[in-house]
Parts: sequence; structure tokens; C-alpha cells
Amino acid sequence: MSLEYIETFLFSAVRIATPIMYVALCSTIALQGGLTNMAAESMMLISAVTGVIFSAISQNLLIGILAGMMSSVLITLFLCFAAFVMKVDLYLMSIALNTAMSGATIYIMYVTTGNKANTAGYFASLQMPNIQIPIIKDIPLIGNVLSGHNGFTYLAVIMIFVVWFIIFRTKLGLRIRAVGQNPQAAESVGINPSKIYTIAFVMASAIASLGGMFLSMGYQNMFIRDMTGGKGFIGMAASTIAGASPVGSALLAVVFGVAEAVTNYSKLYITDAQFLSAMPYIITTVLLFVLSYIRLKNSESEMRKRKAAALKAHENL
Amino acid sequence: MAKELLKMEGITKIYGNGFMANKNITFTVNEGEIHALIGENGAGKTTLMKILFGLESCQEGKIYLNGQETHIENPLDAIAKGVGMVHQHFMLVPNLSVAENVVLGIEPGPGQIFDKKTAVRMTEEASEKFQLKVDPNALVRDISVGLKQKVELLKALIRGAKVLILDEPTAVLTPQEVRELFVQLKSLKESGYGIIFISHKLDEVMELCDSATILRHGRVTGFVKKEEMNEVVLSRLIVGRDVVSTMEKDESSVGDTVLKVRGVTYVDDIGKKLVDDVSFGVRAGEIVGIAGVEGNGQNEISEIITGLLHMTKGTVSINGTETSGLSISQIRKLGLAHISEDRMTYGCAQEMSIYDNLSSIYLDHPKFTKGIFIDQKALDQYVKDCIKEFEIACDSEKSPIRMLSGGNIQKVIVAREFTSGANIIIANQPTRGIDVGTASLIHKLLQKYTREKGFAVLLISSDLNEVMNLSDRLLIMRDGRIAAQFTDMNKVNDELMGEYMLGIKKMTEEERGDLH
Amino acid sequence: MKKVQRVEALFELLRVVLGLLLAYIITLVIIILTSDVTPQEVVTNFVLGPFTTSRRFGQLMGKFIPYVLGGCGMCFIYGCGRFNLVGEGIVNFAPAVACIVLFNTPLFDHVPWIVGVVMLLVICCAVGGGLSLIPAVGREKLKISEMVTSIIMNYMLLYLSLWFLKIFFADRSQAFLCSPMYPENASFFQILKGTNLHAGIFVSIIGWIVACLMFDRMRIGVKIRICGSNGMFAKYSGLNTTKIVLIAQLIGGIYAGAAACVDAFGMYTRYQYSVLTNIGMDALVVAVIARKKPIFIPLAAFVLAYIRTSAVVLNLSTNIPIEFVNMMQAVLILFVAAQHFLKKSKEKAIYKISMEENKGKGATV
Amino acid sequence: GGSTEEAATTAATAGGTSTETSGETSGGEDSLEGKKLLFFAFQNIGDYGTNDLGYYAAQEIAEKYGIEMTLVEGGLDASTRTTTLLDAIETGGYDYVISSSWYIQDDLLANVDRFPDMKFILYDTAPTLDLTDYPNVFGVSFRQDEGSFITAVYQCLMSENHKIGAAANQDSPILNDFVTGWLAGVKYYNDNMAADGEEVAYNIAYYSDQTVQGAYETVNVLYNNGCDVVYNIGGSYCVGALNACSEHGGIENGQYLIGVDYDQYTTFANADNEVAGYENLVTSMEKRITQCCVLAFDGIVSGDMEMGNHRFGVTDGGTGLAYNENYYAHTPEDVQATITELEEKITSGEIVVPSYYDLPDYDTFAQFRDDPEYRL
Ligand SMILES: Nc1ncnc2c1ncn2[C@@H]1O[C@H](COP(=O)(O)OP(=O)(O)OP(=O)(O)O)[C@@H](O)[C@H]1O
Ligand SMILES: Nc1ncnc2c1ncn2[C@@H]1O[C@H](COP(=O)(O)OP(=O)(O)OP(=O)(O)O)[C@@H](O)[C@H]1O
Ligand SMILES: [Mg+2]
Ligand SMILES: [Mg+2]
Repeated sequence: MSLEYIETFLFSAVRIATPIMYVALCSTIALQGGLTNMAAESMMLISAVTGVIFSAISQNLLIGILAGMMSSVLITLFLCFAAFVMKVDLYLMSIALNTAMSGATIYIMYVTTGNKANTAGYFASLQMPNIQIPIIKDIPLIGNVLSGHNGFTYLAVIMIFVVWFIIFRTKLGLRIRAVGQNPQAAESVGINPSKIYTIAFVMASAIASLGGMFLSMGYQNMFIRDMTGGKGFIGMAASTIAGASPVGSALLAVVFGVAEAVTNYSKLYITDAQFLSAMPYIITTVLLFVLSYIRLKNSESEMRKRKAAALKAHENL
Repeated sequence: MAKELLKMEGITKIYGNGFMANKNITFTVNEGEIHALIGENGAGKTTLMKILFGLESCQEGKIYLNGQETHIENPLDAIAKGVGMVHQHFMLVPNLSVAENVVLGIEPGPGQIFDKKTAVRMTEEASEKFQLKVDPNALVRDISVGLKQKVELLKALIRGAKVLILDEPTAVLTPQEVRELFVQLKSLKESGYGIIFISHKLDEVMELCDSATILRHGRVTGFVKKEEMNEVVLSRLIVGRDVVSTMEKDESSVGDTVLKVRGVTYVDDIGKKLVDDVSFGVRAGEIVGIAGVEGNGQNEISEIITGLLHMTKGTVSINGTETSGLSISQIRKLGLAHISEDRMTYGCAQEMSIYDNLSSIYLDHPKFTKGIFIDQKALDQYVKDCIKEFEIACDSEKSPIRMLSGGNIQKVIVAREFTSGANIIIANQPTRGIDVGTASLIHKLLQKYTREKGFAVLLISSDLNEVMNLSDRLLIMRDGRIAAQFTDMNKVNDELMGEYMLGIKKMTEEERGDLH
Repeated sequence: MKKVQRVEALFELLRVVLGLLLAYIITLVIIILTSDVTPQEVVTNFVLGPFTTSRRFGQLMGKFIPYVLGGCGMCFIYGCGRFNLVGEGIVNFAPAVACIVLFNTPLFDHVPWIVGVVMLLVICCAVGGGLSLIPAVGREKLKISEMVTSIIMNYMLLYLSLWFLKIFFADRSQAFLCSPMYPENASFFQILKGTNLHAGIFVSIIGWIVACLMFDRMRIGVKIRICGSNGMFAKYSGLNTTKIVLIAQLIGGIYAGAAACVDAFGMYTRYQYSVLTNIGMDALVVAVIARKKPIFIPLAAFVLAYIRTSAVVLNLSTNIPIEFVNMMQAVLILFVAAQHFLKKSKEKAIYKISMEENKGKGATV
Repeated sequence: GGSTEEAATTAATAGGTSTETSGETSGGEDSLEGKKLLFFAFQNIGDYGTNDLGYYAAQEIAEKYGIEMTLVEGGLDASTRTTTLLDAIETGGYDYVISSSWYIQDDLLANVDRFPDMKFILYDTAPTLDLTDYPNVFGVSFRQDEGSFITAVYQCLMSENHKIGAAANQDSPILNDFVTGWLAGVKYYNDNMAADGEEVAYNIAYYSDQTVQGAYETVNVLYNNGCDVVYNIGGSYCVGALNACSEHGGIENGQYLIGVDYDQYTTFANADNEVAGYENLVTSMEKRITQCCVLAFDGIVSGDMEMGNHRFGVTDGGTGLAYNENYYAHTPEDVQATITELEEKITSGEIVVPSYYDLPDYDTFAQFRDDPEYRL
């Protein structure tokens, strides 16, 4: 296997990991607030289509991205209204929203273009450019793997830090964590948990929207129906497995990226396309079980140790 | 005349289920005053305070702060207006540090950035100023209950509260901690704070408070100044009857020890020893009472016996069979029934019908099942009998149990447990928060089943009258151990029990005698 | 108290009916505003469409049949508070396994129709039950969100069933990837010729009756309801909550398997799923509309099948994409499942009653 | 739904003018006035693939004969697809129906006898389909194997790396017919045309999912693995393949892409909105659905063609490479000559291209695909 081959393989792993990373970070924020964000799929879908339409109409990438983000925030506000004001079960509403957005994006596409499959021939969407990183690009292996990616990919890396900072270094982050662990406690000091949930979800939706727009405005330059294809759920699984740690979630997203890249490259040797398609999901499921098992055993043994130590301390008294 | 800090006037609160928890309540708190709010469990004290703190809204009534009428929309509003509350159950975030908990909601730092160092400094300063020593960097989940209480106080004080609400702050404290708390509260009072103190312990109220408002069934039944306070007056206002009404007791014909607890120790998840090497037994035909301040291991004992909790060490045997390794249903089959202290969590499923609630423990019982089906006829008959025998007031056995009043819910639970075919009953707070009529019905039933059917009853209660009146033998728990046993109930009185419960006195093993 | 109970029941009903109406109206307005279709066209096609021809009505019934079974299954799963959505994947996967047996073994040779169909059902149900246990066990034993596992598994099952189709029973003479035609003894015949109303409806009816019996009359049903209503109480009553919750999800899986069976072998002449069918998700919606009570499932299933068929008819005559119904579904769930929808009015009504009752009491005390 | 009416009204005016292709049927045209044509897209139009190609045919027919055309889309919900079609047929009063055979064939054939006066054109049928019992159905199937055979040889001739690739949309029968012909082409080149040691290696990869992204990832892997001329057998997802090709430098960098189904280069070049990277499409293997459907319609109307399943191949122009400006610009003359020669050999029957449908079973095909030494 040549070096070049490995490089291109790793490069594509990073690319594939990008949207998963966004979703993982988005789910991380929600998980820190004590909730599972099941609606990442819809957040991505709506922003993907809105971003394309607005960037094509305005011929301005920034406006496109902002519009995409806004659309994602808007549907998230609807979700929050349903879940925290009208008290619909959050998961139920998220699932309903996912179905709704799959339909709504098709409907929007139909109303604006008359086409129900994709926007390719109708909107010339602007694309986030690929970026060469000055110094890094000249380092042998690393340069070819890490440089030359889409702008959204680097933005995702920045987002890891941003999310970490928000959660662990800001007032809002403290409140999110507090609400996540004990909403009553937060409420007793005047923090409105519903408000914090909403803010957390809105932030999450902004991040997820970048993932959605990476698909339609970075990776491709068009919107295609149901183009997220379950990435939202894989990202959610990543952050669940990583225990809501921003860095851990991002790393796991890369692991999933590698898994999918392996799947893609296996095509040259294994022609069982359908089986290969199932691979990333099989890997995720297995990881989910194995890592959860390890985590459970660890925390159990930790608890046993703590108990034993306490018992000993008492006996020594 | 001291300045009036707070006045609540004509407060009426009806919960979503149509239950009236507060009815036309009026009371005032002055500057530099500790005002007691007392009443039985369920009298509506917490509800009233939740209204004041903006956690619940009321249908009628006005609130005045410093003489001005105000509307308190939410806790933030309350805090801004100088009301602070220390809740009955701690409102702390376990995985955050003390400092983070203290400043939560008023975090220091420029803009949105959280400045942890300043937070720690603020906590240190406040802890200095109010003489509440805490370690700002410790994680809350690792500190003791007493310290947690201090963190709660700090939380309220650092926000500049002038009116402090303390909802049963002493329930979980050790006597030393209570002493310490009282010193701190008195010094706060000197500095002009107005404090609302909720407690079930009359001695504490009489020692600490300047005046008291008494509630019963959501209504004010009296207002007493410090000079007029004495136990008789207060308890009469609280329960609406004279406390000293000992029930007639038959001589018991006691049998074998059917419930044996031997060397039971329980250490909780964070390593705290909640039950410490407890051994005792209950014989057929006797009621053994366990008294103690809540949180001294009584609950854990009852949960260990019933199998809800797994002990760390020791053995429990029921009718001669050890329970370790058995499931709850297997333990029940050995002849154990259980009235849980937490009615709404363990005792019933609110959304389900009375019928389903009555049948919950019979779903594997041969008498009520036909293969995979339920024997509808047998069960219908059983439910009808229960409703009749236990005088459960309901329109239909198919209506959800949450529609019933607390007393009637308790009757359903008692009916189910008493008729389950068990001969040992763990009755944990069987009459908490229910009306006098139902309470005395339950008392009569307990006695009847013990005397006539030879049941063994373990009665755990924080209601001293109840344990004193019903028990044939009384144990007192303190710090997870049995601190005392009384076999002659005529020699027991409130004060004596109090001393043991509060740890002022402790019996030696000889004094305790045979625990069976 | 009786009055309070009546008010509660009334508001419960009102919530469902109003929710449906609102969702309906909102969607109609959106369609009329955003497309060039006239309100008249919308009403004739969308509102009345499903009842205009027997084929359309048959199409409605074709959707209704699996919805009933899937919805009953979700009553058990969702009823015990779990979000196990693997039903979606089961719909694709279980018939694929059944097809392997059908086409690769002699089991179905020369057996009468009833035996063949029962065998199909047994296989699908067994596969469905087994699959739904995977997320369930993950949740109860390892604390993995059953929702995350099940959703990931759905994609896995989709591709695995395509893989099975390809390697085990694809009809290589066809233009696209599909199985050979089902033999007559392994499919549900059409009851109304030329429509989708097929014999699977008998399975649905039986399944529904069994679900109702199980829910109300069988021990397991009561146990599941207790677990769903209050897990702590269930534990206290001596019920093995872990086992019961697992069984509930097993039942849900079995029902999903049955739904898969009637859909795959009733609606189509060959196995030809190539994407997820959405029946699993729709089953959840059906269960929500039915308020998790199997007795109301046929009604709820009919409502959803009606809405979905309306969309097809509208698409047929105006080319408006079918998928807009998905938007409607979200609004519907919002109102039907919202605890706060109409809560204020309900509280006011209850407040009034209890004030009156208290007044009455005051007089007698 | 504006598109349907538009087509109908423009068709009315253009009816009499388009005589150049159907001069011999001039008499019959007037009698088509007032007739109705249904085009049923088994999924959705706008997919740049089989749905669109059929739609173009329907539009062209409507225009040419001045008949009213209605579009109905089946969508992605399989459970409503066939009933939607039957519903449309029963309620619309059509005279002609054009549809792809995919997914709807069985149900349609089971019902066609109820509409003896209606004529059906089913395109992209399996060559094995026997329509003798269905006198009103015209099947259009293709020798995609022949076209792909030529494509493979062309790729071999063009490849600098001696390594070529094909990405197939799905591991399904029709696509495997493409693959069979393509493999035969590569092997034919290696056996008969390549100099010693100059044999061409090949890679085949199936998409993992039928999406633009799936095409992109798959084609990307082929280029990464050193294939410099790649045949993308997935017309709807060409944009993804183009993306991958452009990222590898495109034609300027010696990386070629070959499209499928229709002349994708010309179509994209003429599109209102530029499709990025289209200039890298050196040619396409055309499977002329549009033309053949129109041809079939002409034949039915004029009575020149018998009903039944017809198979269009290189001989009658049904399949073959698109000789467009880009092809001429980038293909050396000797290669062009070789390709023309090859076409003639197929037409004359000197070369017989194996079809997937002739293979005894899937395993034979799999062996042929996976083992470079295996010959049929
Ligand atoms: N959310 C609620 N909905 C309906 N009823 C409630 C609710 N919360 C409390 N209640 C009922 O209101 C009554 C008063 O409760 P409250 O908590 O105020 O009592 P309390 O005086 O604080 O009792 P304790 O001494 O046990 O703390 C009780 O009967 C309780 O069951
Ligand atoms: N935590 C709670 N949440 C919801 N409802 C509650 C709660 N606690 C109590 N209730 C309801 O409050 C109502 C009154 O409860 P409470 O125990 O005070 O009864 P009560 O008025 O004293 O009646 P009784 O005279 O039978 O004791 C009942 O309808 C009960 O179901
Ligand atoms: Mg209270
Ligand atoms: Mg009461």
C-alpha cells in the first residue's frame, strides 16, 4: 500500500467525519443539558436546503450560511415550544419533526423549483471553498491529510474548541450543566430550565446547521432529498458513547469517519455493496454495546471501591 | 414596633387536580424575627412557601414586601426582591463544586465568561462573613449533609436575601449541626433578617422562634407569640385535639420471632454508612415501633427488609427463610407486606384505576389468575370486598386513583397489603399526611390484625403519638443504629424519646435488653 | 369527584379531535397558499379523494392493515415508556428472512394457503421479536438509549435485507432487484379485486383483538401498564420490571413483524423494498393518536391511513408532493400529545367545580 | 403542477411541424388529435436519469403529435406506487401510457387486459420479458452490455495507467448487464488488442447508497486507487462522480469520466445552470431511452412495429458512445478509428457480446467479475 494511498484514505476519512462531527458536537451540548437531541437530522436538512436557495439567490456565501442557520434555529424554536411549553414528549416531537422536515424540504424544493429530487439544475449554489493550510500543507503525510479540506471541515475543528469553551468556561455553560444534572436546583436559584434547554437547543441547532450546509454547500453544491441519510443519528450515537465530552465526541466522529472510509475502500475488494453499506451501522451498534459495557463495568467497580474504602474508614474509627 | 418585612394575605391555592392546599392564609414576618410555620405533614406549609418563592402560582391573595404589594412571578423575581429559600430537599447540583453551586445564577465574570476564581473568592468571603465554613472547591456530591445545608444558606444569603425561608432545615441534621445552625440563624436575626422557619419539632420552634403561625388542612388555625408558646397549645392547634390520648391496649399474646434482622449494614453509593450493624426481631402478635428523626436509617431498614434495597452486610429472615438473593416478589411470597412511606412513588400508580392498583401484587397469585389471563370474576369480587371493608370512598373502581384524596389512596394501599395473605407488615409512615379519621381507622386495623390474626407489625413513624400509642415495643434509631428500646410503653414519654432520638442519651446493650 | 373525572375525559377527547382538526386546517391552508392549486381542488382531492373510487379506498385499507398491527405493538413499547423504534427496520428485514425460507427451502412446497401464511407470520414475528430485543436488552442491561440503538439498527437492517435479497433470493431475470413472484400459498389474496384490500386484514383484526385482550385481560398486559405508569410502584409490588419491559418490547417487535408480514406479502407481488417504509414511525404516530390504548388503534390507524391516502390522491391529480403530509403529522403530534394543550381551560373548569364542591362542603361542616 | 399544462399547450401548436422524423406516418398524425398520453415516472422526475429520459420522450411525443400529456409521479413510497398508476389509468381516460418497467411491471401487466384500447410503452424492461400475451404492451429493453463493451475498450485505449474503473449504481440485474458487457470489453482488449505486458487492470465498485454522495465516494475511491478513466454507471448521480473527477484534476490531469444513459456532456453544457466539472465527461455510454421510446411510439402509431418486447442495441443505435465535441477534442484519431471498427464488428456479428441475462446464474457472473482470468 503506497503512502499516497494511505493519505487519500485518511483524507476521505476526515471529510466523511465532518458532518458527523458537527452532529456529535450538537448532541454534546444537548446532552450536557440532560437531553438527547434526536432532531439533528431535521436541523441539518432544513439548513441544507435553505442555505442552497439563499446562497444561489443572493450569490453571497455568508448570506446563504446565515439563512441556513436561521432556518435551523427556527424549527428548533418550534421544537422547543412543543416540548417545553406545550409539554409534548421531546423524543416524540423530535421524531415527528424529522419526518416533517424530510417532507418539508421536499415540499420547499417542489414549490421553488418544481422538482422533487434535487436542486441541481435550478439553483447554482455557492460552495464553501477548499482551504490550503500554509505551513501544514508542506509537511509530508500530515499535509496531504489535513490540508486542502473544505472550509466547513476546519470550521468543525474550531467548533470543538468553541463548544468546549461554552460548556466549561462560560456562565451559560455552567447553567447548562446545572440544568442537565438537577433542573430543580437550577430552578430554585431562578434559572428557568426551559429557557436553558431552549438556548442549548438553539446553539445545538446552529452547529447542526453547519453540518447540513457542509453537505449541500461544501461536499456538494446542491440539495438532494433526504441527503442527511441518518448521519444525524450516527453523530448522536457518537456523543452518547463519548459521554457528552466535546473532544471525545469529535474523536469518535473521526472513528466513524474512518469506519466509513474503510467501507468505501473495501469496495475495491468486496463487491457486496449492500453488506458494505450496512457496515458503518453494524460498527456503530457494536461500539455502542461494547463501550457501554466497559463504561458500566468501570463505574461499577469504582463504586465498589469507594464503598469498600468507606467501610474501612468506618471500621478504623 | 419592628418593621414589617413580609405579609402574605388571603392566599388560596388549588392544585391542578382540584385539591385545595391553601385556603385564605394570612401571616406576617417582621424584621429581626424568626417566624415559625408549623403544621402536620400535608398541611400546606411547603405549598405556601412555594407561592412566596414564585415556584407555584396562587388563585387568590396578595403578597406585600416591605409594605408594598408585589407580584412574584418566578424564583428569579423572588430572589431579586430579597426572598431566599432553603428547600426541604436540597437543591444542589452534585457534580459541580461548592463555589459553582453558590454562585449559580449570579455567576461572576466579564460578559458571558465565567470567572471561577472570583466565584471561589466570593464564596470564601461570604462564608467568612456569615460564619458558614465551607470548602469552595469541594464537589457537592462529596460533602456531608450539614455542609450541604450551609451551602444552601450561603446560596440564599449571597444573593442578598432579607427574607429567608427554611423548609424543615433540621430534619436531616445531627444535634451539633442543629446547634450550629441555630447560632447562625440567631446571628442573622440580630442583623435584621426575617426568617421563616418550618419544622415539625416543637422544641426547636419554642427555642428559636419569636412567633408561630399554625396551619391545618390548608387553613390558618392560630398565631402564637413566643411568650404564649408551649407544647400543649401548639400541638392542639396543629392536630386539633389533645395529644395525650393513649389507646386502649389488650395484653398481647406474643408468638415466635417471625422477622429477624441480624447485623444489617448498608453503605450507600457514595460510601456513606446509613445503617450500621442493626439487629432486632419482631414476634408474631406484636407491634414493634421504630421512631427517630427522619434520615437516621429507618427508611433504609424498611427498604432492605422488603427487598427494594440490597444490604451491604447482614441477614434478614422472614418466617424462617433468609431473604438474601431473593426477588421482591419472592420475599412477598414468604409472607411480607409493605406500606411504603412514599405513597405516590411506591404505593400506587397514579394514572391507573383503583382496580389495577389493588390487583398489582396479585398478578401471579393462583387465586386471581387463570393461566395467562386474569380471573376477572375473582378479582372483581376482591376489589368490591376491599372497597367495602376498608371504606374506600370512590365513585367507581375504574376511575384513576389520583382522583382520590390522600386518605383514600392510603386506604387502597392498606387494603391491598393487609389482605395479601402476609403475616408480617412493614408499615412505614402509614398515616403521614392523611386525615384523622383515616388515620385512626388504619390504627385500629393494625391493632386488630395483630391481636386477632397474630400479625407481626413493624411500625416506622415520625409521628411520636402514633408509635407510642400503638407499639408494644419501641425502638429508637439514631445514626443508623438502635439507640434505645422500650418494652414498657407506660414509662415512655415525648421528652425521653426526644433525648434518645436527638442523641442526647444512648442506651447500653444491657439497658436495651433483648431485641429478639 | 365524578364531575372532575367527566371533565377530564371530555378534555382528553377534545384534545385529540381539535388537534386533528387544527393539523388538518393548517396543512390545507399551507397548500392553498403555496401552490397554484385551488381550494376547491384541494377539498375534492384531499378531503374526499380516498372515498371516490374503490381503488382509492382499497389503497387506504392497504395502509390501514399494517398500521393496526404496528400501532398495537407500539402501544406496548411506548406504553411502558420506551422509544424502541426498531419496528421500522423489522418491516424490511423480517419479510426478507421469510423470503429466504420461502424460496430456498422446500417448506412451502404444496402446503395449503393457510399453512403457508401462518408460517410466514411465524417467521416474521419471530424475527421481529428477536430484533426488538437487541435495543431493549441494551437499554435494560447496559443503559444504552434504546432509541439510539434502534434508529441505527434500522439503517443496518435496511441494507442487510437488501443484501439477503441479493445473495439469497433475487430474481435475476428481472430488470431491478426483487424476489421472484410470491407463490399463491405465500401471499395474502385481494379481497376486493383490483385493490389493496387484502386478506391481511384478518390478521390485523385478530392481532387487534389479541392486543386488546392482552392489554386489559391478561396478566402481562396489566404488568406492562403498571411498569409504564410507575416503575417504582411496579418494583415495589414485586414485579420484575426489567423482564416485563423486555417482554413489552418483545411483544412490540412481534407485532412489528406481523405488520411487516401483511405489508410485504399483501401489498406486493414480490419482495421489493429498497428504502425504509416509514411504517414503523407511523405506528408510533398511530399509538400516540390512540393514546396508547389498543382499543382505539383501528380508529387512529384509519385516520392516519386516510390522511396518507389523501396525499396520494392529491399528488395524483395536482402533482403536489406526497411528502407534505409529513409536515402535517408534526402539527398533529404537537396538539394530540401536548400535555399543555387546553390545560388552562381544563384547570379553569376543574377549579370552578371544586370551588362549588367546597362551598357545598362548607355548608354541611 | 404547472409543468403538465405547459407541455400540453405548447404541444398543441407544435403538432403539425415536426414531420422530418416521421414523414412516412404523415397520414396518421391528424387522427391523434384529442388523444391523451400518460407518462408515469416510477419515482420522481428531475433525477437526471431514467425517469427524466422517459419524460423527455413523452414531451417530445406530445409535441410531435399534438396530444395532451399528463405527468404522474410514483414517488418513493412503494406501497402507493402501483395503485397510483392504476388509479391514474382508470380515472384519466388515456390512450397511451409510457412508463418505466421498474417496480410496477407485474401489477401493470396483470391489469392491461382491462384496457384493450390503451397502448402501453414500458421501457427499460428485462430482455427476458415475454410480452406475447399482452397485445397492447410494447417493451423497450436495451443491449447495455454492447454499449458497455465498447466503453470498456475505449477506456482501455485511453488509459495511461493501464488501470480503469467502473462504478455501478446497484448490484441489480440491469446494472449487472452493463457490468457484464464492460468486463467482456476489458477482457477482449486484454486478449486481442493489448501488447504484451500492457494489459489493463480494472476495478468495479458498487455505490453504497443510491445518492449523489454515494456516487462521489465510490468514484473517488476508484480515482484514488489509480484508475484514470472511470465509467460511472448511475446517470442520476453523475454530479457526484463529476465532483470526484474534478477533485482529481479532471481531463487536464489525465483523469477522465464517462457518463451513462444519455449524452451527459452535451446536456450539462446546454443547461441553464452550470453543472460543475461537466467538461471532464469525455463521452457517455448512451442508452437512448428517449429516442427509442419515441421510435416505439412512432412504430405503434404507424403500425410499422409489432407489439412485444424489443431489444435495442448498438446495431440500431439503441446504445453506444456519444460522439460529441468533447469526444472528438480529447480522443486521438487512432482510438476513434478503433472504436468505429469495433462498432462495425458488433453490428456484423463478428463480436458477440455476452449479456448478463444469458448467464446461467449469478455465481457465474460473480466469478466473471471478480476473477480477471475467467472467460465465458
Ligand atoms: N403538585 C401538587 N398537586 C396536587 N397536590 C399537591 C401538589 N403538591 C402538593 N400537593 C398536596 O398539597 C398538600 C399540601 O402539601 P405541602 O407540601 O404544602 O405540605 P407540607 O405542609 O409542606 O407537608 P410536609 O410537612 O409533609 O412537608 C398535600 O396534601 C399534598 O399532597
Ligand atoms: N404529589 C402529589 N401530586 C399530585 N397530587 C397529589 C400529590 N399529593 C397529593 N395529591 C392529591 O392531593 C389531594 C389531597 O391529598 P391529601 O393527602 O392532602 O388529602 P386530604 O385532603 O387530606 O384527604 P383525606 O381527607 O382523605 O386525607 C388528593 O387528590 C391527592 O391525590
Ligand atoms: Mg413540606
Ligand atoms: Mg390530608
